[in-house]
Amino acid sequence: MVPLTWYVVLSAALFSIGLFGVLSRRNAIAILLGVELMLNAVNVNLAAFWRYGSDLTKMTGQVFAIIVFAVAAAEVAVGLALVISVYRRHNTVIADEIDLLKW
Amino acid sequence: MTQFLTDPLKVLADWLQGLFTGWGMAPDAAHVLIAFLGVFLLIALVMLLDIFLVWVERKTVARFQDRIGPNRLGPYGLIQPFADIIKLLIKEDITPRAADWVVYNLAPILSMAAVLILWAIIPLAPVILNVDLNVGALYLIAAGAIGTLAVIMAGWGSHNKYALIGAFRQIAVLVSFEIPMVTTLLIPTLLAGTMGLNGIIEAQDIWFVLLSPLGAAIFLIAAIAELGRAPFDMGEAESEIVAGFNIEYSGMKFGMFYAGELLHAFTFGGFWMIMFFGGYRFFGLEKVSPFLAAPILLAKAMLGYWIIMWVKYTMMRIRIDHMLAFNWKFLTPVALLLLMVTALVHSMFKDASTLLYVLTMFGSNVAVGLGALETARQHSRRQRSKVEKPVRSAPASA
Amino acid sequence: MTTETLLWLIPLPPLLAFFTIWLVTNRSKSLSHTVAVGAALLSWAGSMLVFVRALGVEHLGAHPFESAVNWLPTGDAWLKIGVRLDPLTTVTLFFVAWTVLMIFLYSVGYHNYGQPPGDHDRPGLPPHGATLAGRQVPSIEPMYSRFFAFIGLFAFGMYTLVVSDNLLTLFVGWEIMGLCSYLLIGFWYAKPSARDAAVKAFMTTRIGDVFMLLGIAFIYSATGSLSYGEIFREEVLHTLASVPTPIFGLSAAGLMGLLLFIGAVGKSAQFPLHVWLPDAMEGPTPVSAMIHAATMVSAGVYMTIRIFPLLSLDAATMSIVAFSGAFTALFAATIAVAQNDIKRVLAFSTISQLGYMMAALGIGAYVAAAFHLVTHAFFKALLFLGSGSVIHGMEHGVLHTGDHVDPQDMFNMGGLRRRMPITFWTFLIGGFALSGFPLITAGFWSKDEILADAFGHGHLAVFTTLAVAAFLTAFYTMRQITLTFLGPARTKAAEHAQETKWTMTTPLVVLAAFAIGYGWVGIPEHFPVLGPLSANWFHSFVGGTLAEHPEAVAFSVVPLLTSLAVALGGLLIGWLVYRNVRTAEHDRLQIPLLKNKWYIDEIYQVVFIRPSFWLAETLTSKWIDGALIDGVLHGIGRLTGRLGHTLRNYIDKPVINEFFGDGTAHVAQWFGRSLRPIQTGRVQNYMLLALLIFMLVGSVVFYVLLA
Amino acid sequence: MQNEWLYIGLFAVVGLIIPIGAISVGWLLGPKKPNAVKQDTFECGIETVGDTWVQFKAQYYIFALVFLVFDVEVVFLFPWAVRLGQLGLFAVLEGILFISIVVAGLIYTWRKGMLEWA
Amino acid sequence: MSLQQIIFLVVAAATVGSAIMVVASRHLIHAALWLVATLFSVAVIYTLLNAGFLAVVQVVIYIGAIAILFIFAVMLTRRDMRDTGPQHNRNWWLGALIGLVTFAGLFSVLFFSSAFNKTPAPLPAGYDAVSLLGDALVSPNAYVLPFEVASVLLLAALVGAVYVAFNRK
Repeated sequence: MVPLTWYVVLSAALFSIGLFGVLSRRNAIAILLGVELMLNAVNVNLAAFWRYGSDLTKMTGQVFAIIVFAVAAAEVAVGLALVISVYRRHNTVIADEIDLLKW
Repeated sequence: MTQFLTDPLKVLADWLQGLFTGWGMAPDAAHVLIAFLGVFLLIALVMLLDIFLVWVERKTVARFQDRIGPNRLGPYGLIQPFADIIKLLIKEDITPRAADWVVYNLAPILSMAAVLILWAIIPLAPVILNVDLNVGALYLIAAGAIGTLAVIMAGWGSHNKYALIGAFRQIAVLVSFEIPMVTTLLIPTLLAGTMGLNGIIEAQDIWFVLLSPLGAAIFLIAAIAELGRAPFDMGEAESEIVAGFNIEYSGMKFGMFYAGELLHAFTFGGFWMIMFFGGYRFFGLEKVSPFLAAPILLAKAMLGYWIIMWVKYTMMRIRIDHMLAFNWKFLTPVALLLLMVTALVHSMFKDASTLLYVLTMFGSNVAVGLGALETARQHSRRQRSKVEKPVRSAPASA
Repeated sequence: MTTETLLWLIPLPPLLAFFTIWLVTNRSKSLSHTVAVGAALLSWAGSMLVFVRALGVEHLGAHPFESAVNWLPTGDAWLKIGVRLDPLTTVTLFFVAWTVLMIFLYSVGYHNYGQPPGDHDRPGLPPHGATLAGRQVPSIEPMYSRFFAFIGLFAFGMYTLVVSDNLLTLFVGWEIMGLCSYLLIGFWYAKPSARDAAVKAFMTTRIGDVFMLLGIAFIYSATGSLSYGEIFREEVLHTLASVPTPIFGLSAAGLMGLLLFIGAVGKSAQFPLHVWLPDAMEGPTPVSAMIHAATMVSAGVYMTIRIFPLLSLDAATMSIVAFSGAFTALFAATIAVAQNDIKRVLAFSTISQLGYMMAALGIGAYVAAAFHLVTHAFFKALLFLGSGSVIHGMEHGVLHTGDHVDPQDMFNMGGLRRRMPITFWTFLIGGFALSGFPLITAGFWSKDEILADAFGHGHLAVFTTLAVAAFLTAFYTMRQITLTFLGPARTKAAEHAQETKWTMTTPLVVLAAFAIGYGWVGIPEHFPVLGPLSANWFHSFVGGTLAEHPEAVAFSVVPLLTSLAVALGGLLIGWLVYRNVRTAEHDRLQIPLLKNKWYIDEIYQVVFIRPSFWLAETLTSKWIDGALIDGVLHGIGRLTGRLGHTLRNYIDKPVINEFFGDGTAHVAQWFGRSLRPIQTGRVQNYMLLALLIFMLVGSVVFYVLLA
Repeated sequence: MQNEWLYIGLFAVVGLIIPIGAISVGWLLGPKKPNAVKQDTFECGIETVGDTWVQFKAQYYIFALVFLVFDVEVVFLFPWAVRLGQLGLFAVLEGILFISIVVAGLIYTWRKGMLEWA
Repeated sequence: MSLQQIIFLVVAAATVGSAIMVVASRHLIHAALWLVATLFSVAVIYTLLNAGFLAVVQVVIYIGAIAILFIFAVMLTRRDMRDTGPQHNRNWWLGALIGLVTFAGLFSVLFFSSAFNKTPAPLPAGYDAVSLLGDALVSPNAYVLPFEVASVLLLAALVGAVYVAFNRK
């Protein structure tokens, strides 16, 4: 059988890749893609810990995973909406050019 | 011999298992190999059925339109579809220069695969369950998601205005109508208390269509939209955007889309029957032998398919805004309302006498349906009156 | 219905009223106030029912009504929330219910219900009055419904805070009230002063709340629970008292108490966080009464009384509380002497009275504090509503005469005694209660008990301070009454002032009744003559809240005489001094220092606000970024440039230029480029920086500190 | 391991192999005489003008948005529906509350006129 | 090396590879499609964990909805669809560094800790995760609160996003 370590290492890798994407992509949408990767990494962990947990009748892991799904959906919806409205106003989706935080 | 009649797959499987292990193969590997063979066999049969569907479709449409249809090749033109296949095969395989090679070529494959994997969970008979997944209903939607992906890949990959527009419309329709479909899928789920298709069939001592006729109707409508067939064929509105997302496709790739659509229609007919019309069940006949059960299901599926065709060839295309408005402002609310009502009534009356239970369920469905229609009628009447005679403000101070 | 269920239900009506008014009825004024007052009435009825039932229970303190439900799964345990009815809750609920109901009723009249809409009234501004048949009459508040929605929410917050059995829900109600005070102080948001006042109030209380939240978190982490029943158990308290903390060598209990107390300081406007309260007068008067008398500021004291078992464990904390309280009492009283705005006087007197309660708590006079909290709530609400009534009458006069004098300046009033008799008598009662007029008024008993405790427990410093404060209180109260009601009218507006409607006078009468009568439930039993007549019900009842019942202090004649002296003396002197002061110029007490509230605001301006601006603009932006970083980079550039210039003769030019000059220039540029993102508003850079720093700190902590 | 998803995997594999096979067969049998016109973008014989990726209406996004939300909602509802029979009225009411909360969003969108196509 | 392990390694490789392509590919649409690939392989991972429900939900929500949303968004912000400029900002190397450090740290912690080196208990017979999930979601002393809060979250997301994206000007 596959040891738990493999799963957590896999999710760690996913997470780091997503982090890199978030930090270094220029396009705001691409940044959101990175965020998705990170969320998936989290979910893999949740599922894995559920499966390898002592008590399989405790569904905490899966419940949380589903909540994460909902959160991801909300995050994408609002995030992309923001990107779109920013694009409408400033006609760009390049994160470097969106420095509204300065003001 | 009798066992072969009651449970052929097991017999075959045991026999092959013995055979392979006899050849000195590891039991596991043998098992996998057998499974593979089984899957391959099933899918081959499905493809054959698909080819046959081409003939059915052409024949039916001809009849609808008061023509004869294919009748030259073979009896009733039965050989015709094979001719079509050959024609498609020997066409030149073109990939437009501007297209994105990978995406463009991946699209038709995916759209075919999305349909084929649906067959993984169809229980053909009590003993031929294929895979009895405990999340069958959602699996159906998941496969649909792959199909959606295929459409968007086709539209974007072929780098063509019409294709892209078509794809976008198609997606808008697909995603919109997915909601009422899933909602109505929830109804058999909660009636049967499981998502597994076989469980749903087992639970249908009373066909669910009696318990939730409205649900069945909504599911059918949504399914037709999911298929992107008339009256919901926005994606490939020939008269407006030539052929929509598969405009750039020719030869076998187009064939894939085409065959995929037919098979998809047939499959959805099957699912309709499984969800609401008791699947392979037919007054206990299915108990006798799978050789009886599977044909029952296929016949039912063919019936559903025929209804879908009937709708397709008798209705005209609906404008996209009407279509979406219809979905979001009518179908979805009604479906959700129906879901709530069904849940309530079910949990209240499930322990009552069967007759009462059935009557209340049926009655509540009818009530919801009529109420919704009435509301819609009032609303549309108001709209029309607004358009027809605009209210003129009386010149009081003039 | 069981008492527990009732407790759960009490806060709900105002909340529902809020949503109903906000979502449904905000178009219709009459519906809105009907809903609001109706809701208040429901809660009031519920509270009274609960109160009566509570009286029927023996040893309520020992076994209170409690019910709790699971709220959040924390791991395998649950964070519970619930309701609790012990004596303290009971008495608090009593006065909250009454005052809230009265204020709701009062608001109807105060916002000119039934008057025509104004000629040029805008939402966000006080009504200016409308012309009706050629005469100027008051006009109805443009945002009438909104006001009732807000105070509904406010009442919900208060009820929640009172009935809750744990610090979490208490804090929730607390914050709801914070929000509402913000909304209500800035109710006339078109007035810049109101806007600023709202922001100021919000910010100032936030400071306190942060500490309070810290305290709550500390308690939760220490005890793993937030409900009073859990925290105040003997063994828990014992452990808390024994655990030391690194801060000022306070015990854990002391630190918790202190943190929570700071929260209370912010909420009940104690020095040094009192600055928001006077400005909060920008709100409509019912709001002032609501915020200052009945609910919000009392909430701070209520919370402090709640956590008294925790506080009392640490002598240091206790003395801090005592002295800050006493100081505030005196300090605010001195300021109140020199204010001319009728409402500001009351605001400062509120601060000083709250200081009284804090001081009482600080010296361990648990019951006295609670008692004064209740009585003060009644008569201060009465005073605020009375002042509101006065202002209202004055506005009427202003509109009538048309000469636009400030209707809140006491030097524009005078002689209102005849114009508005009901207001005058009720105000008089309230004022005497506030200054502790002997024997009949409630204020006397509560204040006297505090003084007696202070004396009895031998805190002479506190005692004297409070005595002086009491004297000043009586003095400025009499000053206010004299200026406002007695003597001849100073302006034409005052002459044409008019008594207000029944919706406003009824609350005054009711509250006046309490301002007198409520004192009699707390007459100390050792008091000559009266003591034996009435058992000290309040003391025995509320005292039961604590684990060990506090015994009443032995009667001593000194504090009694003191309070008599200060009260009567203050009143007398006040009257003598201001009997014939016509204008503000003749007032000899208009000392700038007092008038400008000891320049506290200005000090804050200088000490906190300016520096933060300076830090942002000059230090960070100009010096560090501009001078330091750029200076370094340019320095390097210039240095290398000169170096190249001197060396050019000896070494091959292109090498030098290529290598040193441009090379280092590039390096410098590169430095600059990669340093600059610190200033750009790009989310990615921020995140990058945050992560880098996090990793740095984390590794340091992990490998250096923990290793 | 006996995991039914193994068979699903097999189905997926075969389901991919067959169309790939079909298409590649077509590629083998078909003639290969590419020329510029054949490989050009097809617009009924007219030269394509301008950019393919035209700007799309925000409406598409709005609909996708509503769809996304309801999709997630449905996912929450499936376990609920499965257990409904055993859980009784309380669970039913929870589910109804859940649905109605999300429906409120639909109504908001509708009332704001964001479901209109034009 | 059992069959399952082989499958896992293959899928994991696919996951990581496609994930890298997501953050690396120049073309946004390709990035999105690669993301779909990643999500799909994650779904397969779920099936390996016997979390069939999660797998299906993953496909339904992520591939069926979120990926679509992404593609729509790309199409709506058209100007950058084939922007040929650099796809990574100036401090991409810092990002890479942080990513690597994170991974190294996590790896060193996870891989060498014995706590994770365990194999799962076999599923009990007739184990139905979905019905357990149903119970957990609606039973009052489990996760009914998150369940309802999720609906509020969805409502907020819908209203907020629609409002932001839909400024009629």
